[in-house]
Amino acid sequence: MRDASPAKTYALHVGVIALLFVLNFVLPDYHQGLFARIMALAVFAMGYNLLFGYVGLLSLGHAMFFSAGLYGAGLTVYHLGWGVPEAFVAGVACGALLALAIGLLALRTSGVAFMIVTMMFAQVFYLLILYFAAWTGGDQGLVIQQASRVISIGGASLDLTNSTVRYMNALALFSVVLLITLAIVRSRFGRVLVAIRENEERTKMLGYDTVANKLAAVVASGAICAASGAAYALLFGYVGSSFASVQYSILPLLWVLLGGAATTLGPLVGTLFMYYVTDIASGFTSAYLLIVGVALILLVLFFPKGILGTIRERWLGWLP
Amino acid sequence: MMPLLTTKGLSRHFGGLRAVDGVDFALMPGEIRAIIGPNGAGKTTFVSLLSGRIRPSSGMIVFDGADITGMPAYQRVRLGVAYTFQITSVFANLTAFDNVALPVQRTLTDGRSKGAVRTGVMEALARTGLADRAGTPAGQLSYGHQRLLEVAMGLALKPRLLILDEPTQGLADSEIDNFIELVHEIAKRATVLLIEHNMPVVMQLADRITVFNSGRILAEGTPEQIRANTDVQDAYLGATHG
Amino acid sequence: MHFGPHLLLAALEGLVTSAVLALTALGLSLVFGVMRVVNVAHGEFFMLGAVLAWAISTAIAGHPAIGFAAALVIAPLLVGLVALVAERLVLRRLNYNPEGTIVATIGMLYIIQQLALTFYGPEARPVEPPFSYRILLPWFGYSGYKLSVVAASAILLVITWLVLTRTKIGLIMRATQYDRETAQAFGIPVDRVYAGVFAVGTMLAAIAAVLIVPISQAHYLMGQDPLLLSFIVVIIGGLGSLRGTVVAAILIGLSDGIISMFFSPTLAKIVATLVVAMVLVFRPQGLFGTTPR
Amino acid sequence: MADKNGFFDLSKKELSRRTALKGIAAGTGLALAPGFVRYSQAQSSAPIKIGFQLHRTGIGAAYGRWYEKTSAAAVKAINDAGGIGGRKVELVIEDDGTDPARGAEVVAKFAKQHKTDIVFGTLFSHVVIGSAPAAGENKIPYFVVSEGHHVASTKLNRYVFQPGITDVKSQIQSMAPWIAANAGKKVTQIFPDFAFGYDHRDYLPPALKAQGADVIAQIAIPPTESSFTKYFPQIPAETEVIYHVMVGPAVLTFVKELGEFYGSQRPQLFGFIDSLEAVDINSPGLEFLDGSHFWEGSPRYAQPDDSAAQKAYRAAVGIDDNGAAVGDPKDVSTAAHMFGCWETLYVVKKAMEDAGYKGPEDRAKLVEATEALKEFAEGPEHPQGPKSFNGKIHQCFGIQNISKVEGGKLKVVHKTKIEDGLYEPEGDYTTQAL
Repeated sequence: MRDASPAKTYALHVGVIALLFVLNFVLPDYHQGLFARIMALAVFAMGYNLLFGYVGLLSLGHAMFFSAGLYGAGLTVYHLGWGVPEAFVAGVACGALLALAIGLLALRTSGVAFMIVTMMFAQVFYLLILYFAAWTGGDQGLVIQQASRVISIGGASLDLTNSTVRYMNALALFSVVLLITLAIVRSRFGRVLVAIRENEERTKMLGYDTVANKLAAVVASGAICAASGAAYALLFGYVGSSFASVQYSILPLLWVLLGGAATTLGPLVGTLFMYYVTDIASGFTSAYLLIVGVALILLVLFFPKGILGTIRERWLGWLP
Repeated sequence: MMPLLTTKGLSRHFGGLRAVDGVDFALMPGEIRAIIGPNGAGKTTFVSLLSGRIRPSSGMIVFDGADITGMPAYQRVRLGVAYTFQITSVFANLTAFDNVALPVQRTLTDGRSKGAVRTGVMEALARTGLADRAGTPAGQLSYGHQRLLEVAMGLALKPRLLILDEPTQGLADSEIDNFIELVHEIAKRATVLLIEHNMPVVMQLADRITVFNSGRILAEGTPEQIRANTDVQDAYLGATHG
Repeated sequence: MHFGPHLLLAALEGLVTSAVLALTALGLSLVFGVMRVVNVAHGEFFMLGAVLAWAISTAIAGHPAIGFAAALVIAPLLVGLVALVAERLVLRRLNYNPEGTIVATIGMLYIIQQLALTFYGPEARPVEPPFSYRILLPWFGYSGYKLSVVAASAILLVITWLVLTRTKIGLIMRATQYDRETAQAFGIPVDRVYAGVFAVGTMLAAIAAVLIVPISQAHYLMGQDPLLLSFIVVIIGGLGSLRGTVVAAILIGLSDGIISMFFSPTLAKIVATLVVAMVLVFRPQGLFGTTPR
Repeated sequence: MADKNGFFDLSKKELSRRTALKGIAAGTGLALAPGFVRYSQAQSSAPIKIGFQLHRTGIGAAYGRWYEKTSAAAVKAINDAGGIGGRKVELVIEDDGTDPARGAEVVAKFAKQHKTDIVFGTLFSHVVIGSAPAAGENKIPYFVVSEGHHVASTKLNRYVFQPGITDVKSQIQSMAPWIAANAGKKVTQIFPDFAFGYDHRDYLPPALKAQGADVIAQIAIPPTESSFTKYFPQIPAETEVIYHVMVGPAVLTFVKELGEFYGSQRPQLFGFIDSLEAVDINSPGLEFLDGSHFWEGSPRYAQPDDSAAQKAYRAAVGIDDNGAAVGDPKDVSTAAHMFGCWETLYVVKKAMEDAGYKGPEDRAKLVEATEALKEFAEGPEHPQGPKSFNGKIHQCFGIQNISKVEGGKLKVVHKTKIEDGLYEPEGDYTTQAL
């Protein structure tokens, strides 16, 4: 039940953030870097989860929101020489605006048609990046020089290429988005979103404008995914069209399903799991895709609700 | 007194089938109205038109003096037209509490404190006798309780017109008695329009009865008038035995 | 080149694309229509068909036509067999849950792709066409084999249509598609229907792949494009509508060819994709689907 | 990102981080996982570790397989001759999946986990560009064998080098005189609609213009295309030469369809062998190419005038006179590019020995030593031919081959001079801080 254990819920989330904070000092160098990447991408997964997990809208086009953030931030730095904070805001704004436009169109459909429509809009976005290669660098992409990736506030400056600064920035973004997600999920808005997922017709008959609520969710989801993309560009210094390809629309779906759809921490768990399975498997064999494939099938057979979803179902019913 | 709801020439065709065919209908505030009629008479289609789930082919619906014919369903709900489904459609995976919280939070205009939602929800659950089931997922409630939850959700909308589509279907006799009491209770604050097959329930509850047949209104009157109406008897006998 | 011949050429090319697309999409449509399973690995079964066609046709000496004919029979059967195993081991255990099967078929996609890379290799390999007759038109030459692909695809589509509409098997499939529970109640072995549909669906993709492989080589990453295009065709055509699938395939194949006459190719793809997306937005049930009510 | 206050300014805390590391890492269960093995400081006798970023999967896998074979052969040859500065060389391989994001992760993994001395390898431009920031941030020299113009454009950073293969801008420029003089003056270009194609789109027209020839049409084809016939009507009728550079698995289709379209009455054809790397030139459908010309970095087929060094190189890598794997004539190599791996590893050897390289602390010295290189003489270490190296733009320039398809083989008919491919530097990496 919703209000049974707010203290426990908040303690868990703050605990996870604290653990990630401590990990910065504990993890070996390589894993520190990998975790920064994973946290940045887990934000992408969280944005996806908001729409897929809570509203039940399966999009196959979220790469466009991620790359809207990626290019929104990357190109303003590259071509206009903007600073990091402005560029980040520009990235998020691009994602939110794109999501608003796509939402208005795509929400006229539902189910499989929604999947395909979002996939096709994402494909258009991808092709546009290639078409405007003169500005975007096309498939080769662009490098954001280290000198451009410094935040200066007053006298202090933060060099995003420094591994600890990068980690902490990724963690800050991750924490903010995690807490926002948690707040949304526990809010009245979150309850309506879940109701739409469970039975949209019924929700309408309770007096809710479900289309407006879904649109709000699409925009929130798009903005969060764009935040992830913007952070990725600024933290790791590369923008390229491969991030807009259909593969990057499938990845967040995969991470969310693995971690557990409609769980706040599932996206992190799923991203972490997938990254480490790939990383470890590739250390043993060049055929690591095989291991990833088998792992996916075993997971879905034995943990159909994802890792956290299954844990919630079997043991910890209070997990948000 | 001005009617709460009127329809003029309301029609809905599905292909060649005239499910609702030129219905003129009026409902006075505070009354309990039952709609009866043989299967396929167009009762559910008619109330679906009223609630906005289906768009009319032609005709007009006026609620409280305003034309709501083209208004989307959710806005009608906000005006006070609540609809409970014939087939139970509570949110099975949500708790009874959350099911009721959805309508409660929407009608709350005062403050944003959680306490207000909680109070409203528990009140609605208490009125339907489900207070002790608040934490149970709706899908795990017994069928009768799910029907009651459905009513609780309708109540929580604080409707001015509550449309109940076969509310007693599948209820045990003891539950039906409670239900009749509940509807009387509701009627103190709202107008009730119910589709019902169970004639004893209709006779006990309804102030007036409207009889549908083949998409049209066949007769309308008090329970006594309807009981005495030969057309109604023919229609029922013809439809059920023919 | 003048407009007329250019248009003719674009149309011919479009027809070949359509022919292969129609078969592949039909397979996807059957699986989705009857089983409600989104088979993300559909493109990989297509690829498997092409790779097997290469293996079979190179293993058989003699005139290329013999090897090709063998491939046309054996490759789809092997693919169907693989699909049957996958259906039994994975999809059935998931009880065809829509989300679960998406993840599972993504897993299959990785597995099939990796196995192809390991055992077949990263190279693109050609299969010799059964015959190489070049049709000489006044303005340009055209591959006779390509036209035969269109014919073969048309014949296969007609056969599928006959099976679906005129036979008991078709009736059973349609009944299962319409309502799984009721079909079960009427004694239809739904399990076996599902297994059969999944196998046949992938076999259609495999046949399409064998037909195309003498034109465009077998490669372990060749499955992605047909997958995306098939999805689009299935949705545009309207779910479960054979006629819609074929018409949509022709529409998409032809438009792909003809739009490229007027725009730069990448822009053409952008325009074509947007148009199709807009059709879906404003007619979500597809061109031939009906609104469920 | 949202929180920009001093709280997260931990850049100065590196020291405490390391202390914490030593204290905690050993004690945690994490230390058991394979990735978490602690490496001790390299001793002088320990092998030099070269992180090999490889296209094992993804679209570049056909190239990757031969890059691996060539590099293994070069490392064996180097080790047999005593290694680098007396230390053995060891390749540590990670797959980049031909994906820029994974590429960057792999570079970080080499730098931080495998603790390799340098990173080496990879072909596809987007992977190189995507990985370059990681190399710069980790201050680890990154030697690529990509042939892209990205390194020489000076848009990457000081840690990225391409000393083993000529960049594409130079290649194109040095083809122009021969095309104008021998093939024809009216050229139609067909190229993929992405970066690799844009190099050809942008650099060929001025180069031809300088030779009195013209590009009369440019046809860009989307990378996802698998059928090409519909584009051929755009080729102007007066075309004398079709200049084609297609890459990816669809190239065979491209050539076959061009053949079906034109039959025997075709314009001259000039192509970059990139189209047909790892593909047997005698594959069904390619008969059409007979008599046409190709650019080759290093010739696929053994030539009558091959140097002893070239012969030794071919034997070491294990390719026969037809450029296929010894013992498997169907397994055709990527000969025109993979020599770059061999030569790059020898450049690394030379630079490390010049720098007196001891370990990762000498990486900056290695960068400077590499930048100081000027010329590579033809020989066992540079079997493809002599090269000059521009330390300011980190790019080498070598001779190019133009080969004619004759009787199912590629016969070299022209070798360019190094000077043909030189151009004005677009920048200077040496001004960047190390």
